[in-house]
Amino acid sequence: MQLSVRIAKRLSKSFSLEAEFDAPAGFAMLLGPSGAGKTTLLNCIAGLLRPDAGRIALGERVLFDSASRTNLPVQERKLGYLFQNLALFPHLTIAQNVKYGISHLPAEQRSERMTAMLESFRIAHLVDRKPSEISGGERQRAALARSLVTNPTMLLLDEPLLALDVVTKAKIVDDLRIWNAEHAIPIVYVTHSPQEAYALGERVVVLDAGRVVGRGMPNEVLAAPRHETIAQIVGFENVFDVTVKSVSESQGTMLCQMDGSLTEIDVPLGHVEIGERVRIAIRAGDIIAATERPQHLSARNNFAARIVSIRREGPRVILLIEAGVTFEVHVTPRACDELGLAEGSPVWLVIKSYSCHLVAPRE
Amino acid sequence: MQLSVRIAKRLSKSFSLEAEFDAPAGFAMLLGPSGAGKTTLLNCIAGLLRPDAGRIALGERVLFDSASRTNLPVQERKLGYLFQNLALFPHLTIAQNVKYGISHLPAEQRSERMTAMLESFRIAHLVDRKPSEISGGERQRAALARSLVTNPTMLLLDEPLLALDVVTKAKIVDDLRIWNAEHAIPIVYVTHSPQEAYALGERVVVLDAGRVVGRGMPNEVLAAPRHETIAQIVGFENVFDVTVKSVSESQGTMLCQMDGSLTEIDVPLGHVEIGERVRIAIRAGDIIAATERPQHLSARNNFAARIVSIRREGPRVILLIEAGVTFEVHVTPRACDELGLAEGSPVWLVIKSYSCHLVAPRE
Amino acid sequence: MMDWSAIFLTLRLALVVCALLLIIGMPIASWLSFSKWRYKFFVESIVALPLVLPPTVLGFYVLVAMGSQSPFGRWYQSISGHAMPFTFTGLVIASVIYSLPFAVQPMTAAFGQVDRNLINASSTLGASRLRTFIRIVLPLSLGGVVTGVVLSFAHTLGEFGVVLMVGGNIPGVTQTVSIAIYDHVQALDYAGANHMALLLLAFSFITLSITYSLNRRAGIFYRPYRDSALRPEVGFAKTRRH
Amino acid sequence: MMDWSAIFLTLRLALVVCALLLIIGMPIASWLSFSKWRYKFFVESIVALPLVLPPTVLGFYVLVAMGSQSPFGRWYQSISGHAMPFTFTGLVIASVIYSLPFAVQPMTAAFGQVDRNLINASSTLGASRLRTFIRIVLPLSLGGVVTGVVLSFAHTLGEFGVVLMVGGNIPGVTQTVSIAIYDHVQALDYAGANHMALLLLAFSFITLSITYSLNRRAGIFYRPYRDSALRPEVGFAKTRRH
Amino acid sequence: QAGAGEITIAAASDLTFAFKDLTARVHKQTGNSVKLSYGSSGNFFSQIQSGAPYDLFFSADIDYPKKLEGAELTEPGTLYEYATGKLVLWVPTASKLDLKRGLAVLTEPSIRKIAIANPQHAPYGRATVAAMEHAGIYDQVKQKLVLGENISQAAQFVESGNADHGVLALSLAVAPAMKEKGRYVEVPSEDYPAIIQAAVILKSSHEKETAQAFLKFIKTPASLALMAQYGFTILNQIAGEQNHESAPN
Ligand SMILES: Nc1ncnc2c1ncn2[C@@H]1O[C@H](COP(=O)(O)OP(=O)(O)OP(=O)(O)O)[C@@H](O)[C@H]1O
Ligand SMILES: Nc1ncnc2c1ncn2[C@@H]1O[C@H](COP(=O)(O)OP(=O)(O)OP(=O)(O)O)[C@@H](O)[C@H]1O
Ligand SMILES: [Mg+2]
Ligand SMILES: [Mg+2]
Repeated sequence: MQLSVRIAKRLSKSFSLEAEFDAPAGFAMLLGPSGAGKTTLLNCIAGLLRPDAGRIALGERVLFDSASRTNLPVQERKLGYLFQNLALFPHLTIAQNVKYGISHLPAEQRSERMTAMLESFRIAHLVDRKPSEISGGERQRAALARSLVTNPTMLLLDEPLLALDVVTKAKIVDDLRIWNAEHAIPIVYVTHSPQEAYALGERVVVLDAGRVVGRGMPNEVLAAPRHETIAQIVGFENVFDVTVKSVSESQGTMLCQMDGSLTEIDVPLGHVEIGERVRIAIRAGDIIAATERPQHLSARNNFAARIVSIRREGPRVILLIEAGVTFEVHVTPRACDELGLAEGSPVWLVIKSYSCHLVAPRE
Repeated sequence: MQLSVRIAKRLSKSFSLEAEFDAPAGFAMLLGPSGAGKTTLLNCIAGLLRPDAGRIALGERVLFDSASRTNLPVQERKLGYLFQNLALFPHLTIAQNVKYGISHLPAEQRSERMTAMLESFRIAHLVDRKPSEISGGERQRAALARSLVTNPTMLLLDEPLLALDVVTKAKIVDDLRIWNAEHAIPIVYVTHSPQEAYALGERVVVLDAGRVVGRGMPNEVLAAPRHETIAQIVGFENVFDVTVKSVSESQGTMLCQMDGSLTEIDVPLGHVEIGERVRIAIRAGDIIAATERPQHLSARNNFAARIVSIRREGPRVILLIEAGVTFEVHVTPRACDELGLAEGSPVWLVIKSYSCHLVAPRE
Repeated sequence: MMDWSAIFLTLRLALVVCALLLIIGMPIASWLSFSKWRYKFFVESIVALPLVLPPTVLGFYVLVAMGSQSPFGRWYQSISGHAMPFTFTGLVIASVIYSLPFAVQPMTAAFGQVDRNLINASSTLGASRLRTFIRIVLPLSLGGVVTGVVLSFAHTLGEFGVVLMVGGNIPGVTQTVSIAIYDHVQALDYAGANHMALLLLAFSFITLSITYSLNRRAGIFYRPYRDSALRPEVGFAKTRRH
Repeated sequence: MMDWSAIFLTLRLALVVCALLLIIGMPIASWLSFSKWRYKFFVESIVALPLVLPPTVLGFYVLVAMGSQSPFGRWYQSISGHAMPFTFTGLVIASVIYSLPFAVQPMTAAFGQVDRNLINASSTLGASRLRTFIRIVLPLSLGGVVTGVVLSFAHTLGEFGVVLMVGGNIPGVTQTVSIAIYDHVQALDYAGANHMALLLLAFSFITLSITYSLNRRAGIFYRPYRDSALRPEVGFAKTRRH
Repeated sequence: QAGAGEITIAAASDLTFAFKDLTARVHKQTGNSVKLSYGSSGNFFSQIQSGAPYDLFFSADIDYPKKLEGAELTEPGTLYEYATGKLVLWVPTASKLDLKRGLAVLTEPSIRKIAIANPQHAPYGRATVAAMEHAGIYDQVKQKLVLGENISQAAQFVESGNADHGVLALSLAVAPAMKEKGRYVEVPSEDYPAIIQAAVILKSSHEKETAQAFLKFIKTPASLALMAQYGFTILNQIAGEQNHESAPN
């Protein structure tokens, strides 16, 4: 059963959504910066917002089609929707909230299912509380339980693990994976976290300013981002604009000059002409810092540079290093100590061409 | 100006809060699993909940003291509070929301401050929208702006960067750091993310089940966790119960048998007797996997083991490896390829004694 | 001299009218709250009209509309065998018309305040519009609904002008307490009037007190943070300072 | 025969009473909503009492209480130089008492529905209780407040029994429209009664229509998701299916 | 035809006292029971037009029954003038006014409020205004008038001390509630048109015989005496009496 979405919806003068993607059974991770239109997209799929045009179908079932003027009411779409703002019923207990969507089942079965769900989310002891009497993360889990318990034909989760600590999050990610194995339905899962996208995602859709800017397997889309937004989402800390100076087809690289400096950098070949400007993204962890000029290295890019600042953040050290432009570089605390790095001290930066990813700029 | 808190508050039969900590000007990061009592603690400090007993003071100002029966009304505590549920005024525009707390200023100054704040949070274009007309992350930022704009004498932030993408988050973390440099006030900052704790925290308070279980500098508290909760928060993926078999004072280690298996492991010396049970935590990234029996290594613990599962998650590969007990081990994709690791294949695990952290178990 | 038949009649009338108003008023109120029809204000105004007419005048018009000189009155008489005015049924209909706005207005206001997010959530959970109304909208606006019921109950209890006109003050059939008291006053029998008025007052006061204190304890109305630990210190409440 | 003085008098009365009820009713309602006093239900019941008394009976008691035989009446006469009944002031006081519950009840219900989180947020932003009330509680419960005002305005417009008792039907001073119409009906001058009633109806209808349609357009009441893009499709509204 | 009958009488409010007594006697003597519905005659008129289930209508004036007769809603030939109303000038006991001056006393500046019935529709009100005009004081006292919906309400206004004077019906002035509280003087009946009160049996009545019996009963001398006790006397009787008594004047 596959969800296929192709819709257009104008929300305001400054924002309109135009999205197209398919999601077979399994997790489709929806990523994108704040305000990209993720919630709007889910609302359209759920039937809470009526698209201006397009078509939404789940397998054979057409949920919405502007051509045939079909618009299935929300109630009949049989979906689970975890709202970004949860929308727990404030006057009902957690138990009543969770059981709300399965009122057609016999009472016993209802309680069983509810308890199983809540236990797996570790909030079974809160069944008799009202939503205002539990903590933020507990509410999050209650809302998730409420949307899963109905055995929907499609699941829409808007940042379901938002307010949770690492442990609970990991536990629920596991639960969701198991749940999905049992229920082969499409799950559209909004998240800001590339970790979650990797952990759960069979496919990824990246939205930016209402447009789909990336779509495919997590590794394809996220590991080698072709769009600046994606690069930023997955934490490519260094994004630069460069101008193509020369192209070496044989090497598969091109030499580019970085905007605002004389520094030149070798990057993988792209479909661009000499003189065109492109944008490149480099992971801070992919840049090597050395205290002496590196020799006999395959890496093409070597820059003499100077350390601007050093900040330790837990298990890593964040260096800001100036080499015409400013690079963010991450090293381990041990490396930092062993190399005796200090603010103001000179270093060499080593960057492999293939660590530089060409990305399409945001508009 | 230092915030000092020492309070007790019973919320229900099953939950009570007893917390004590000091927070000088700067960020005090409040961590803890969902339901630990973080929001409850903030509510007590803000004056929205009246503690059963204790004392809360900000510098010379006593905000609450059960002994002298002092209880400053919320309005006079002059604090900024970002609520976990935001609590934006739904009938006011974003501009009106943000200006709400600075009505005493002249109109011009009010607009200036608001605009500056919103611009720095990249939501200046939304000033005239109502909270229901903007996205979740935009709401989050608007609420943050509202709590900062009043120049409070103390700031309480309940998961302020929750619904934000990595880039916006990084930008706001920077803004907060700059803001704090200008306003030397205590900021109590609730987060689930050890990254944020490292990035911002000058000190960390870890709460679990209503009790403070860790307190100090981020590196002290988080890097070498002394409590299971902390280990889990910062992502010590491996937590085991072990029984002390023998103690070697000279080596500074003790040999322990892992529960439910015959595997023995060498861990750093603790204040425990032979035969006692302790709990140890090991980061998945600190465990080395090798395809041949490692020789000439300082690491004391070498286990013959077998790979149970391999899962690639972005820039890392997660191995579950069985050696009497199951270890989670993280390696780089390249290492995985080079070693030719496959499900079912035998490996050796290498663990340094000092990678094993003794932690106090959760009750 | 206690006129028990008048008291029971009044109670019966108020209860029947109240029940009918719940049945008629809730659909109207929810339509008024949720409809997006352009000319809704027209219906809103019509529903509110009985408010502004003096009760006796309204009663007069109702009397004429129901009476044997009107087509409706003749039709009713032909199928039921008797005229509608001066019967309990007539009283009920007149009172329902008269009290309708008192039931509908608070309900409409309350329904309009219910968070659309929750209604959306209910729909995604497969609930029909009726179920959503009963399980979500109604409990969350119970304050307004109860206000509507209390106002219309009380309004019918104390109703005078319309009942006088349509009922004809026939003891045991259409003579309600308020009219009985009025008769006493007209007869300058102040003692008798006081007597009945006090009884009515005491009865009403006890009913109201029980309703309100029960509500306080059992929390019939949903209130945000009703018995949450956050309640005691809410900023709006007076904070003691010793 | 159009009795303009009665119409203006009635309007003036309704407006004055309405304004007074806003001033008196809002504090009472907000106290009733936010107080945590144990015996609050007692006050709630007392406020609701005028509801259940027949207006003429209430009017009679007010008449006695204001009259020169009562201490209050004598006191008023000694400071004002004239007796209170049969004056505009007397009418106003009687109508305020009579309409008080119609103003207070919807307001109390609406205030009680306001999310405590928002009140807390306002307090942490340094707002006094008054400011919180004016800027947060009031706008968020405007539906209820407007209902209270409309109900009490309309109730006063159509008020009959109390005014009849206390007013003495003095043209230009205490003769309101409802009493003027009643007099026409009593005098069997149905044409005159119809005339005035129609005028009153038309006037009320136009006023109400303007109020409601303005409100619809300008959104005087706050409604969750009022003009948000989510509004058009909300689950509760009928979803067309072609 | 003893026992079985039960009738409902629509009676003008001022009959309250008299009919309580009278109907008790009817019940005792004939076994018929009487349900009494008091109210304003104007209301009864509208209600009877709309088919109200009354058997007998005791109006406070003769116009309403006449109009009903014209509309053929009454049993022909049953119209009966049962009494003639009399106006009195009433003051509370404490008042020092000299009632002997008649209506003229109302021009005294110390008098602020005078309660009368509404002349627009109440028979007593019309009579009062006529009497005042006859005394030539109407324009002077016009501003002091407060109008009761009916004569009974005018009585309440004076009784409660809110009006200084009242022009009331004799039947009210002799009522126990008013008797002890004030003094009164009759307004000469030639000063105003006679207030003839009439009763009629309605065509829609199902108990016409019982109603006839009641009318018959009320015409008996004992009943007439009783009515007189309550301030209701029949015109020619009054005329006769007055002729005797006022002869010396
Ligand atoms: N009701 C509305 N009317 C007009 N514009 C709106 C409305 N709701 C949202 N928007 C705008 O549409 C855009 C997309 O909003 P949406 O809620 O879909 O974003 P999102 O991707 O879910 O963001 P987030 O991650 O912050 O939740 C935003 O720019 C927002 O300001
Ligand atoms: N009003 C209440 N009445 C009773 N218990 C409550 C109430 N509110 C919260 N609790 C309980 O108190 C505990 C602490 O809640 P709190 O909201 O402080 O947690 P938290 O640390 O903020 O969690 P989270 O990270 O999920 O927001 C939870 O177990 C919760 O269930
Ligand atoms: Mg969103
Ligand atoms: Mg919390």
